[in-house]
Amino acid sequence: MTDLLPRDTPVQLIDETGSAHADEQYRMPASDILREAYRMLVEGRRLNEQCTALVKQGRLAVYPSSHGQEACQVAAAMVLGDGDWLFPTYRDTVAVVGRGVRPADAMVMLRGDWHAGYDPAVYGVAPQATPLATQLLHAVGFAHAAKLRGEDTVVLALCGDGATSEGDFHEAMNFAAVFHVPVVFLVQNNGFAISVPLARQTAAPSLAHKAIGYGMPGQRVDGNDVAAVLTVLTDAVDRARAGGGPSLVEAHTYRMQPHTNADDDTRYREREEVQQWIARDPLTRMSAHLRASGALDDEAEQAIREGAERLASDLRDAMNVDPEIDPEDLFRWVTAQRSPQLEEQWELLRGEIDRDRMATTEGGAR
Amino acid sequence: MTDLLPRDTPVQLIDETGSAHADEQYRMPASDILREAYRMLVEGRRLNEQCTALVKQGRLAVYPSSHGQEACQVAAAMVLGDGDWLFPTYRDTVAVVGRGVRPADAMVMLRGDWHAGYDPAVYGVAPQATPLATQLLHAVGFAHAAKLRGEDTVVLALCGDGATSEGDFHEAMNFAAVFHVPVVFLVQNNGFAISVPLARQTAAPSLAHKAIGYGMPGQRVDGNDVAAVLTVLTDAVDRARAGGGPSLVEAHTYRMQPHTNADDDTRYREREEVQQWIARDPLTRMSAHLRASGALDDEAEQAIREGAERLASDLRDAMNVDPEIDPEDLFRWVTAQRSPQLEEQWELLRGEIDRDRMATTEGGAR
Amino acid sequence: MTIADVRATEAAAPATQTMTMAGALNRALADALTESREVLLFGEDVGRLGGVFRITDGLAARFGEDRCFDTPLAESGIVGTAVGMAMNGMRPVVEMQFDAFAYPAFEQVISHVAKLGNRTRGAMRLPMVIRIPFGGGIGGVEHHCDSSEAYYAHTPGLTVVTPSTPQDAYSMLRAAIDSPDPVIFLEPKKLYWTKGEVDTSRRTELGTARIVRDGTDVTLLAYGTAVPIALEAADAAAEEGRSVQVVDIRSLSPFDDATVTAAVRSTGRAVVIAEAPGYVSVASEIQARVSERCFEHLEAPVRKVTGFDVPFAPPKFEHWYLPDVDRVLDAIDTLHWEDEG
Amino acid sequence: MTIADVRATEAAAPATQTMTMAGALNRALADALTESREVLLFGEDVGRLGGVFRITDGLAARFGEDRCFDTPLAESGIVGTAVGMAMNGMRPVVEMQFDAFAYPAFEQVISHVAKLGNRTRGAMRLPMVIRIPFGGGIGGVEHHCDSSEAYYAHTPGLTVVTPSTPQDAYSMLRAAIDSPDPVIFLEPKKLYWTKGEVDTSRRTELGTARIVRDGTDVTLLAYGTAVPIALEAADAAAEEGRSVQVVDIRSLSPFDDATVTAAVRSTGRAVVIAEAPGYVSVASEIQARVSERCFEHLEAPVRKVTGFDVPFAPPKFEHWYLPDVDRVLDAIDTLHWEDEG
Ligand SMILES: Cc1ncc(C[n+]2csc(CCOP(=O)(O)OP(=O)(O)O)c2C)c(N)n1
Ligand SMILES: Cc1ncc(C[n+]2csc(CCOP(=O)(O)OP(=O)(O)O)c2C)c(N)n1
Ligand SMILES: [Mg+2]
Ligand SMILES: [Mg+2]
Repeated sequence: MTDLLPRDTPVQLIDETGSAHADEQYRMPASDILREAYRMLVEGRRLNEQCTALVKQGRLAVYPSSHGQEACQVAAAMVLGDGDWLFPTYRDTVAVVGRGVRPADAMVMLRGDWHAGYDPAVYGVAPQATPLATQLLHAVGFAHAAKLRGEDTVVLALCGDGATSEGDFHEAMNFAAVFHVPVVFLVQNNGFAISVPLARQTAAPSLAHKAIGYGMPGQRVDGNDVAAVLTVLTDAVDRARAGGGPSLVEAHTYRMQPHTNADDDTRYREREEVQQWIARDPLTRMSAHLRASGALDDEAEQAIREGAERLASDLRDAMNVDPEIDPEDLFRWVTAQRSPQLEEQWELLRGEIDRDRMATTEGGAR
Repeated sequence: MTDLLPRDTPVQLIDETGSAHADEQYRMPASDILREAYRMLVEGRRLNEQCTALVKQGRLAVYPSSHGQEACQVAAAMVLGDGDWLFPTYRDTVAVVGRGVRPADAMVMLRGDWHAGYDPAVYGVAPQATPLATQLLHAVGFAHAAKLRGEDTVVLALCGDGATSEGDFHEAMNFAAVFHVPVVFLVQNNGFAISVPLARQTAAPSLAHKAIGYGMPGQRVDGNDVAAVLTVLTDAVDRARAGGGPSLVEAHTYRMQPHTNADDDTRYREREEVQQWIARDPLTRMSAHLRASGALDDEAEQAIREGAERLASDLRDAMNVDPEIDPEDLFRWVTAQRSPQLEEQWELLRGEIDRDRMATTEGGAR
Repeated sequence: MTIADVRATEAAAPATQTMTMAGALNRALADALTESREVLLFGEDVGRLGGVFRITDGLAARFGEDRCFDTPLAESGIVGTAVGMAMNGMRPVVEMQFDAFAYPAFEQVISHVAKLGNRTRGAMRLPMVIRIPFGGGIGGVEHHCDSSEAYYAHTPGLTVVTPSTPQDAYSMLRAAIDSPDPVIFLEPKKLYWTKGEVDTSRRTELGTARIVRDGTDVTLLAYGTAVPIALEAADAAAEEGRSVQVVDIRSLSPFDDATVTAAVRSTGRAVVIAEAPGYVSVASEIQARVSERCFEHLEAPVRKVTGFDVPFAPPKFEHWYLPDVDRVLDAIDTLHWEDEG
Repeated sequence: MTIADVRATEAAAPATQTMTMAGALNRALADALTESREVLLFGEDVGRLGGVFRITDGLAARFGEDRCFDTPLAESGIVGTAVGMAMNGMRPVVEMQFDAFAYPAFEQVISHVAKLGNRTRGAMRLPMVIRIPFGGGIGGVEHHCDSSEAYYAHTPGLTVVTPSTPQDAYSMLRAAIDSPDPVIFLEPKKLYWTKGEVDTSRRTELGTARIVRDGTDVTLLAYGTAVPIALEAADAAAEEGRSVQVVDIRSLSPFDDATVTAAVRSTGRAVVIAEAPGYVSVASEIQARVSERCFEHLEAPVRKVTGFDVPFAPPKFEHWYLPDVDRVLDAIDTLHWEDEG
């Protein structure tokens, strides 16, 4: 029974210096997988930086960056197959893009063009969820439906350390375990829920210790070690696909930047702490490791950087074009069939818009 | 850390035959305490039977009986001191009465006279809660306030196995642990939430295994062994009072009767199962134990039975008197100061009542 | 003025039977389960027990544990997982055990059930039904008799309906399950055991009101448990020489303005009847829109007979709290009649 | 017609200062913490960070971690523990981070906060305040701009208020904290940074509306973010020769019928303005009760200018969604003016 408990220390395969450590339970991913992971890490980091820049330039309303958490993001995207589904939060843009969503489409909400910008079914990616922990239940229901139909879909549901305090987290874990559905819960424990540190979130030995209370295995992993996250998640996904039920993975990581651009993290954490985590950066250690093992040289690194730059400049280009906004969209999607009330209300708005347009053309006022 | 985990088997001090078993951690309560517990068990059983009878006679609208769970009820009442508080559910009438509330006052809700019938502050007993698990948060807040004021109040919060699935259970456990407040959570795991068996409620090794996920100790106890429940709860209450924080106790027990009189338990459980639990009845084993140890003889038993009969007949008498119902009460307690709207509405109702009264006197119709 | 019940084309020979409302709901669920593999029922005690009101009686046995099953006791969990199921091609029909016990699911209902279709520009719709027994009149204790329709009706994106007859219970539940959008299906528990004819080939178009009784002097606008009260009041008023029209609103959102406006214009007087507390209620909305849309036609202010603005009454106070025939007749009496003294 | 601001007797010399609404709220909390040991503040990020809107800025540092503190991230937990604290003699003031993030606490609010005093026949009252920043106009993404007042105002037992000026923000929050009953205190976040004079010796009696501007032709009934719009519309209408009265409803429950009815009777015309979706809304309630109570005095139907019945608009659509001056002027234009062509 205590095999449901996590280890005392998080699983780590590659340490901060880039050195590999053998683990008796978890295997190091193959080197081509690690190189691909590194490529995605670099792209993810670049995407985070680009988006933060776009906010400063006023092209995005807000961006909750996953700078520092890219190992979790990349691993989450990589471990899923085509038929699988990801249930991400507002912070998981890099994982969403990792699943194939065009960066500009992932930016639709943050840019204010609409609430979501990609077709979930095309990518196997649910809309990014804002109300904390609510998406975990959707993930469980989604997986349950797949299980009932006998499909082998696996669902990976993401949330933060803060979200584990919500009632919906509890209910999702419990439903998943009781119905034994193929869901992997990945908690990115980045130490903070906006300004609130983990100690105010839980008194538990670790968040992964919650798993046993639902009867599912919990595991802890160094969330800045992409190799470790990959292997632990792969293990969990494989188990889920094989009918072994849900599990909980807690990844210990750190949000290197403020909660969003609107946040001021100097109010609640010491610069020293932030500095310490720079040494644990998921990119540096992977690059060191790959270079040491000969899997990455200057040329390859160069190619990866160029790919990331292309991604960034494509995004910039896309964000410089203002999309057409159609006011009727306000009424178009509320229900499949528009109600007479919404028809009336659209008539009202259309009248106003037409009048304004005329006034503008004629130079008149109201 | 694993000292937060419960034992593999529930703590038991007195087995089904009445034989005592020494426990290395928990001590047998003194024999006068056990005799008092037995007296309360007998009274509790009698109260349950009387209330069930009152429902059949139409004097009570509904009664969720704790028949079979009296050991938990009695222990919950006994372990608390005068300044302590109990947060009970609809099923915990016996515990409420154990804290000194007049049975007839405890019956006000079930009789339909009002939503609650006693002054919580007089007894240290919150109103019996119906929405599941919600009262656990009240208990935590109550304890938190006491802690902030430096008082040594301990709060005992009750809920059922089904209620552990609610989000509020999770949030209450977590707040209690994070703020390290003096609350003891007692889950009466009676195997069912109405018709739904425990296996549909959780896949965990035990409900007490949830505690470690909050960083508090969890323990399991034989819920039909009043000695065991008393000692485990006392331990938890003492710890809480000494500043040791909250804990979770899971008592394994059984609801011998339907969920309420409105329920038909033949639809969802075998008679055999119910029969098996009769052998584990909390009263029989205590009586056997006390008689074997010489702490109870026929005379004492007789006195106890008579006390229980008096309690029952007092309740019957009280329930035979129809209380005065004042329609204005509908408007009296909604807010401290009655709003003009409620004033208007009471005027309307008063007009109707006056007219009806006149019509009745004059023998006229509307 | 449409009596908008439509005969389902796919149905075979008409199959009219006398049933209780509970029976009609059970039959609607059974027929929906039979017709589509996508339909699933779950909630608290809906499996072996058949629900505390027995609406799902026998369905787990007949359709199997995979299609009608009990969940852990957690309403947000029930609604939240239903959202996920609907995202993945199912048509979940979930039961909330009582009105007030749907509140834990409120965030899921408001932030997701109501909004996911809009959020994704229709890329995902949520064909799901949340069944909620509601209202009083059964002598239930606190939390068992709330009328919570205002919370849902106020929320854009939710279709909110309630039947008052076994026929509508059947036809509207079938239509709700067929709907591409989420439907809050409120079941007036006091009417569960009332009987009526049910033609299982009929569907009720959601969004439509129903003229239940014709009349020329005043229009009573009611739904749920208020409909039988309105009908009784209409009979009583007839004895006093007033011709009373009764409309069953039945679709609380969207609202059938066409039928209601025409009805009230035809009589010039209206009383709205509903059991929920009246303040910021569905009844207020009806009073407001009828007052505005029929302004030129009104002989008197639109009145409203509702529950008081107090927490639902304890059983012994219920008869004072609930709208009744006398209170409706009193309201009718205030409508500025020409024949007044 | 009462301007029901009352000067708090216990206050020393009047202390009038110019402040933002956010500053006034912060000051009200600080003054309440100073005056009573029973007052406690908690919620998400209200401690060190001072809240995402900085309403609790500096209070944790000044009053200590025991009196102003962060909780785990769980709104039902926040409200539920506040209930327990209030049961045990405290006066908790809790913050919900944004409107839509109060929904997880809905069950606690509806089933306990609103009902515990009534349940216990007043043996326990709940002197607690739930502060909720609400409404749009700030370009916020989904879930950050809901106007959720209808849910609360419909619920018997809750006092629901919203200020539109720094003075009311201060005076009403102090009154809310002093109230023996639970108060839902809605803060129009768009107005957080508007400035005004604040006299900290003033209290606003909850339950009272305020005549903000006198006028004789038409009455605008508004609250929250709609008040400045109403005032602007009144100015614009004045240029067209209409004399417009503006009432700040500010107490959504209970409702100040006396002031509102007298106001509308004096002009004979009314437009209700609010940002929330209009269906089954507080605006509907006002429209309904004014239509009924002022029936004989109305020259035209009562109109309503509200948000559309759609989920709150994405930032780029906000300007179409929100009521604005033009829409109010259009509504005024429909009020059957004698000078009409
Ligand atoms: C139900 C709910 N409550 C509050 C918020 C506001 N909020 C947004 S992010 C956040 C902190 C979340 O922390 P965590 O779960 O650790 O995720 P992180 O932001 O660190 O990735 C809060 C309080 C929300 N989005 N939803
Ligand atoms: C929030 C909520 N949902 C549903 C109910 C209806 N209900 C009342 S008791 C009950 C079963 C509770 O089971 P458990 O917690 O095990 O307690 P027991 O009745 O066995 O003592 C249910 C579903 C409720 N009271 N509150
Ligand atoms: Mg975090
Ligand atoms: Mg139980």
